[in-house]
Amino acid sequence: MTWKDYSLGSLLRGAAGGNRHWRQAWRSPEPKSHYDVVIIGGGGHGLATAYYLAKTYGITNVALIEKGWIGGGNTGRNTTNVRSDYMFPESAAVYDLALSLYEGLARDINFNIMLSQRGWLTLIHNQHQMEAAQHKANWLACNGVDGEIIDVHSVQRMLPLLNTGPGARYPVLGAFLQKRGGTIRHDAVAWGFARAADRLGVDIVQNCEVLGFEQSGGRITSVTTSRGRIGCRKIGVAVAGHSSMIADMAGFRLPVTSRCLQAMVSEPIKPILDHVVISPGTGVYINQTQKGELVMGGVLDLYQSYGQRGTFPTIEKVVTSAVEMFPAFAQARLMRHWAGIVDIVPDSSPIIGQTPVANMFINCGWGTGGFKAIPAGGMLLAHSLAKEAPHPLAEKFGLDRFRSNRLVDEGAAAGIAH
Amino acid sequence: MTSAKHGYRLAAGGVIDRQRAVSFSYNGDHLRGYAGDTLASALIANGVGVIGRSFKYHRPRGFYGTGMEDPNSMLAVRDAYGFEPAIRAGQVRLSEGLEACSVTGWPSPEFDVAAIAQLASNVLGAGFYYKTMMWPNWRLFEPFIRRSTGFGRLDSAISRREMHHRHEVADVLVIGGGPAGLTAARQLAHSGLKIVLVDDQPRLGGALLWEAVSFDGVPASEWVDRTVDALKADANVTILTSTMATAAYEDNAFTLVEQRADEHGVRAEHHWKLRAANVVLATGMVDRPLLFADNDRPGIMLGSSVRRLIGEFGVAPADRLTVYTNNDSGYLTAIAARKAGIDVPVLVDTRPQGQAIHAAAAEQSGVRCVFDSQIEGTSGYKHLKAVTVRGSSTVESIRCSGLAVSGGWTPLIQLAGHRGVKPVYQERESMFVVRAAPPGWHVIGGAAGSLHLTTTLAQARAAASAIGSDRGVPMEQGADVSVDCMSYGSISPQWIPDCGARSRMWVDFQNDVKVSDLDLAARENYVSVEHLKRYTTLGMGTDQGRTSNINGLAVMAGLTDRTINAVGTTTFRPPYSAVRMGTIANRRDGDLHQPRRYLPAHAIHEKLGGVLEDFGWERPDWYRSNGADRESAVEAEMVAVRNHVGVFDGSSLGKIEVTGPDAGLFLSRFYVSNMATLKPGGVRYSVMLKEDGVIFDDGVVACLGPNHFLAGPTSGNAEAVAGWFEQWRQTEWPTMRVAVAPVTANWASIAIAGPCARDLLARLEPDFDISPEVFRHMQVREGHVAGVPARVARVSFTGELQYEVSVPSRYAASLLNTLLERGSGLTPRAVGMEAWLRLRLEKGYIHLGSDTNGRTTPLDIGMGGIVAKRKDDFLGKRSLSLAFATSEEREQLVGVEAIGGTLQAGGRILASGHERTPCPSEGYITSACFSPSLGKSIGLALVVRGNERKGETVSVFSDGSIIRCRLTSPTFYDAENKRLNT
Amino acid sequence: MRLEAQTVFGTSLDPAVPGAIFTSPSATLRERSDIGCILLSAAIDGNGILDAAGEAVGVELPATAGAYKTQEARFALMLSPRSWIVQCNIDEETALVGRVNATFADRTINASRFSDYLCWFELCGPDGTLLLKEGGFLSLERDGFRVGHAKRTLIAKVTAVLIRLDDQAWLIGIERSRARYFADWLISCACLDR
Amino acid sequence: MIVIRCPYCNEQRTEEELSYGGEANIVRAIEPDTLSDTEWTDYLFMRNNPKGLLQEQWCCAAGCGQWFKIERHTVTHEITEVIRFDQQFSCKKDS
Repeated sequence: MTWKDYSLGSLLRGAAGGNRHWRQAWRSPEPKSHYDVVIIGGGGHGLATAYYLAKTYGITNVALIEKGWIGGGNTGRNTTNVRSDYMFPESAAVYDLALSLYEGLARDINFNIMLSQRGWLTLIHNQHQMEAAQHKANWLACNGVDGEIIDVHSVQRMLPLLNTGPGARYPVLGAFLQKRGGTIRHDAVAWGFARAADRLGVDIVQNCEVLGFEQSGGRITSVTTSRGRIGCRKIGVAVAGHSSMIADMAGFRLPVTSRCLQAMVSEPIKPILDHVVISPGTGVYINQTQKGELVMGGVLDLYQSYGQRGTFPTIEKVVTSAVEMFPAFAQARLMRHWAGIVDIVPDSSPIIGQTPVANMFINCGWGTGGFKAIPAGGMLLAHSLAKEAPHPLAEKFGLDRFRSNRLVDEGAAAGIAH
Repeated sequence: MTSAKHGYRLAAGGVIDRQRAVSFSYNGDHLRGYAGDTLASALIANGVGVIGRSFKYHRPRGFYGTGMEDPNSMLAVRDAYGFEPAIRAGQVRLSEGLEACSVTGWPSPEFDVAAIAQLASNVLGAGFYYKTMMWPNWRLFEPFIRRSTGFGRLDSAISRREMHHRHEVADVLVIGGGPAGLTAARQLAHSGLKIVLVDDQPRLGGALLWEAVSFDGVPASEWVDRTVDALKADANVTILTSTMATAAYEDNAFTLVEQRADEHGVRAEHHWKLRAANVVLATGMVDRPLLFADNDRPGIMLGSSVRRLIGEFGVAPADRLTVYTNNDSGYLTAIAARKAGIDVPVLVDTRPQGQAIHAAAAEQSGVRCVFDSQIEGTSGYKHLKAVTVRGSSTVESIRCSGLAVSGGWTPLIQLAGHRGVKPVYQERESMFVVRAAPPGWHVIGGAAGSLHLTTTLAQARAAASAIGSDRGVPMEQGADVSVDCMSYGSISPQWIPDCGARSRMWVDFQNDVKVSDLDLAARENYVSVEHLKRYTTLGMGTDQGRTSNINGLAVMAGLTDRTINAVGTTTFRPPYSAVRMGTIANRRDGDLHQPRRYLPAHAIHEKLGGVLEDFGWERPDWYRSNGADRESAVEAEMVAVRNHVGVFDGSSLGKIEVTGPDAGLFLSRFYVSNMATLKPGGVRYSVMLKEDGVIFDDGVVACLGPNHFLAGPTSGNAEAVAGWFEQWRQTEWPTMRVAVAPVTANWASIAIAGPCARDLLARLEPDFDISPEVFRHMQVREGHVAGVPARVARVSFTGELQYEVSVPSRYAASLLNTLLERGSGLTPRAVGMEAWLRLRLEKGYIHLGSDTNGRTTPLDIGMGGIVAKRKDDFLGKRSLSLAFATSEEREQLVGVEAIGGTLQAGGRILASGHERTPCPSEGYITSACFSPSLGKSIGLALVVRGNERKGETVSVFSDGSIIRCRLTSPTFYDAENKRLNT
Repeated sequence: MRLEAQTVFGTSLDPAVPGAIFTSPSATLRERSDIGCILLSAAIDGNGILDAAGEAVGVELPATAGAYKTQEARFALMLSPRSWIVQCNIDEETALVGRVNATFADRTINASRFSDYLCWFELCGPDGTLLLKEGGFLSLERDGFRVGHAKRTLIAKVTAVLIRLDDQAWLIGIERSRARYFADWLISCACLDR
Repeated sequence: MIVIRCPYCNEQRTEEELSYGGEANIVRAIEPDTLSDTEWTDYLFMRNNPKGLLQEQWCCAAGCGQWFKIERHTVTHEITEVIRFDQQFSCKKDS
């Protein structure tokens, strides 16, 4: 396809010409009065939905509307980790689809998302966790997803700075390793999908806030926005922490509460951590970016919030735990901490598909783990929008599961947070 | 090292102590400075010009500032107490023997081979990496990129700095000890209010330490001393110097980092959490750079930094200093330089002469001023050699070794930003200011954009008065002082110069972001301020955009025809200045990281060779005294229980007294079994559910007497269950006459189990009848054993005759000792967790959290009959009639026996007809062990439709291999319960 | 036969200073194993029964949080609107529990043995406040914790019952299993030179 | 750091001393058996999640152990009302 013009060759040509040949990565069109599909939310999931809607389902008369700037929500605030070591087959299928799509994404959308499959290590601190890890390894094998348990010596080789000594508050017996897990440059996912969707004809409309809906016969006929009224045949929603507000405007309720999830980085230091590590003992996860910053995250803040500002006790918990795990990190300096608003549902599994409004479809509930699922979330919501029926992989993730209590609770099954 | 045309020490001046020389080293060279120097001022005084290299193009970098705004001077620093892998030289106070090393440039900042990257600078423009390195795989390129990034290497040396936590409450927190903060604090002092004044420098005074100011005709330093003395005279005033207010949070909570230094370095760090009713933000402002071609050469420095170098440290940055400004504060720099004997060939003002209020003063001190002029370019690679000045009709080249620039001022309002304040751009002063301060805050002085000291002092007095009247305290009326100093005047910014190549104009010196990169970002539609920042990495370095942000977004505003307010700033995120992670972690390492909980008989377990593990409590997993290794010891412990008697410390088991007329009814609302019908002396096992129908906890409830129950939740849930009871009592059933009292730690519970358990109990001389026909299984007695108050429950987790003896915890050690010592002939053994869990597995009792998971209901573990019998309601019951609980896919608890091979917990049970993975699976082995009593490998499993599949043979996948197993009843041992009823 | 009682720190007391877990010029920490206590829990509201309960234990039960009532050798403080700790000599615990439970046969107020639930520390010395404040604010109000008052709060991640005996002396009740950790914490705060 | 003055013990408590109970005013039916699946699962799962004022319940966990209610803004985190559990909020919100 002609729009795939990012390459070393074009960089060299551009350099020779003063870099004046580069086009807009995506346009900023005025919204039209009517679209086949309006997607609300310019984060990773919304942008991926737009892209797959155009690419896979051939629907291109699409507007993606975003309150602020694309990728400005959780897509641009997360700790950039990806993995697919989920146990329930239905979860494994979704997250593994996401990881597989990520694996081919840079070339698919001609944008370097810097997928770095450096390996995801879940430390094992005690016998109970070891049994849980064994169960997980066995279950993943049944699901056809890679993952293995490595012993403490291998862990020490991979993480030479890890505190495995006698003074460690959390002893290390080994780790669960998913080699395909790793990190991705988060902004690149948003920008790459935006550019690709734009090139396929999708209108990306930023600074366009939803103010309400006009409904008729149980269907939404148009979206009232800060940039005017936009008519639509179908509507897709992918707004993570703000899902309840959209649902409110459309007249239904969701089992969602919005909470702050914090993340933080240190000042950049020379490479010292080559993998992504999570300690179930503390709930803290760490990786080191290409720029050398240590990126850390941990548990949710205590209370419901749309504040996008974290609270210090959580920072203290995360930093203290990171230093307990890696005593040398005491010397690194915390440079910045921030928060995103995540959409927490009772079983920490996504909600994808039909809402009580006939032509509105939703993708939410990813909680703390939405980034790693972006391509799959987009693909599955696009399918719902195109076919008005759930994608086979999304059947168990409908909103109706909260009526039968058939939850997909990975964390509960694992006995540890995920 | 280098010639004197670089920096040098002035013969006089500064507040350094010239009597106290301090020796230190830089990249192995031994240098000298003075007490009172920062590492930056000492290095400049020693003529160090190139301090590092930029990130992308490895351009030579010199000191651009003297404090934390400096994007360039990251160094590794070691003092007597600790090591900083990378810190700005301006943030380090010189100490004896300090060692500093470069962290950028290889082999040295002076000569860096990677500077060759500059040749490819057109290719390496903004975001170039998003457009390439996709084939075959980013992982191929990543290692090269990673190796080139980062400042400094962590080392493994343990810091000797002392760490403390401090928590404090104040009426007023004054942040900044300059003229504004000092004035506000001085006026609030002696009012009875508790005031905390913090300043990040070791010496109070702020800009008064270096600006030419006098108060009532005397030098500012005297006013500072007088003010500080007055503050110190008030016991309610706490002055924290070398203390950075690092972050502001809700409810006016702050974190502060206080450094306590001696002549050898930073000896201690105190991490403060401070909450204040009122806040005075008096953090001042910093100069910003001007954009022009080749504005990044070493030798170019912010004007305010030049004045500070001269005034505070007695250091000249160069012997021949050009000044470039778009506002009146540049004149202050020129005049200060002249006074210090520095040659100032020219002052270049972008504005017309009419605007320059200090032009005459500058010319009087011998400075030639040119107006309506710009610097078009500079020359010199590792050090500035000359600048080209373009006037309205002239172009001249000025030879100089230094260039002081002032492109306007940036108030330091980051802390307000932490609270969600959106700064507003004020056109007239060309700066972002706080319009709506957080509740209780007063922003004053430079932080409020004040450009004249008189205004600053008035703002400080007004803030103090407002706080005083707010709090209703008497306030000393501060005497008006007459201030003699030069105003910063006015500004007319010109963001993008109309001459010079944009690809040579640096906006971000650390990350090598140039105007041409912003051009490219604008062309590619990365025009939102956050996109701009992320795409170009503008302001994302360790300086967090202190010098680059405003210029960057002003340029973007120009490129996209928007106002600066429309572009907006990026959000200020805490901390204000990077904080060592070790400072935050402080002393919370090892055992202090998370409290450990110890059993009351801990010392005895240690004496017995107990291998302690953290099960929420430190509990013996097995005892070395029972065997050489875990397996043999565990087997010996199991055999002891099955054949004679074992002694197990179950003290961590929860104990909650539930009392009052409605206690039984209350408990029956939680448990699946009806506890209201329990008679005094009776004990009943059951499970409790959350409202979604999932098992939350299990355990026994004992009825100790009328209206008096003792609930026994699991060790791990003891506190959660007590909280759960209390929450329901308070929030849903406030009229029930019931009290909930968790008393777990008060009682030590030692279980004795085995055929000889009764004999062993008898040796404790209980003062009640323990004969089997009187004290039966599932009964409880209160009385005395071994002469102390005791509660004894006859319950069984092991399948054997078992008593759980509870005594006040102070007797735990003695009880355990007595049981093991008095048991002669009965050969009692101490039994650890592992043996205990295997014994119950043989019996088929569930272990909560192993054999149940977060989706297991009582219907899944064979308690459906009990649920069906309950007519009244209990928590979670309604959910058991939802589709999920009764569906065909439920996993139900069964036993499994290996047919050859060894079972392991976690093995997946494959769907029938499947023998290799990947394939569908239908459940898993929840617990497994080799049973010495049965001589085979057994386990429990949660299996889809398990109840109807007993007897079926299944394949279990575990650790890469498949073994065959038979599904059975969960009870492997003594199905008739003869043993526990003996 | 009678089992031997042992204090939490029974085996690790510093022999140099009898009863002290640590001592420095500015602070001393002791275990007060002589202090016993019982826990009163009321199943109903109402001040009427408070008087009766107070009579049974020999000290008035305070009706507000933070108040610390003393009467001869008995001390009472409110844990929650429906529960109180009554301090007594450890030998009196059994008798006090018996008296209350005899007074309230229907257990509208129940007395539980509580001497072994809490480990009581006594912290004395000019640095006492500083040491405690390493673990938390103690009070978010300026001068919010006066002499003669009690408070339940979080210190160094564990809940503590605190009584301010005088300017430089505190009684601190810590759940027994966490007492060793708590002492370790205070020692680590005190060991460093300020 | 959220700070709330507990209406029972009258102490100001930091969030570390408190536990969070989510939305207030969710009342359990006296006879859950009479509820439809929809009504019951509404009670179980559906929650108010406004961007604005939210009435919620907190517990003075490390203090006096009492549950109380507050009204709090979910963006600014400003607390507009704190009441004992058996009291009514002064102005009932619409949702």
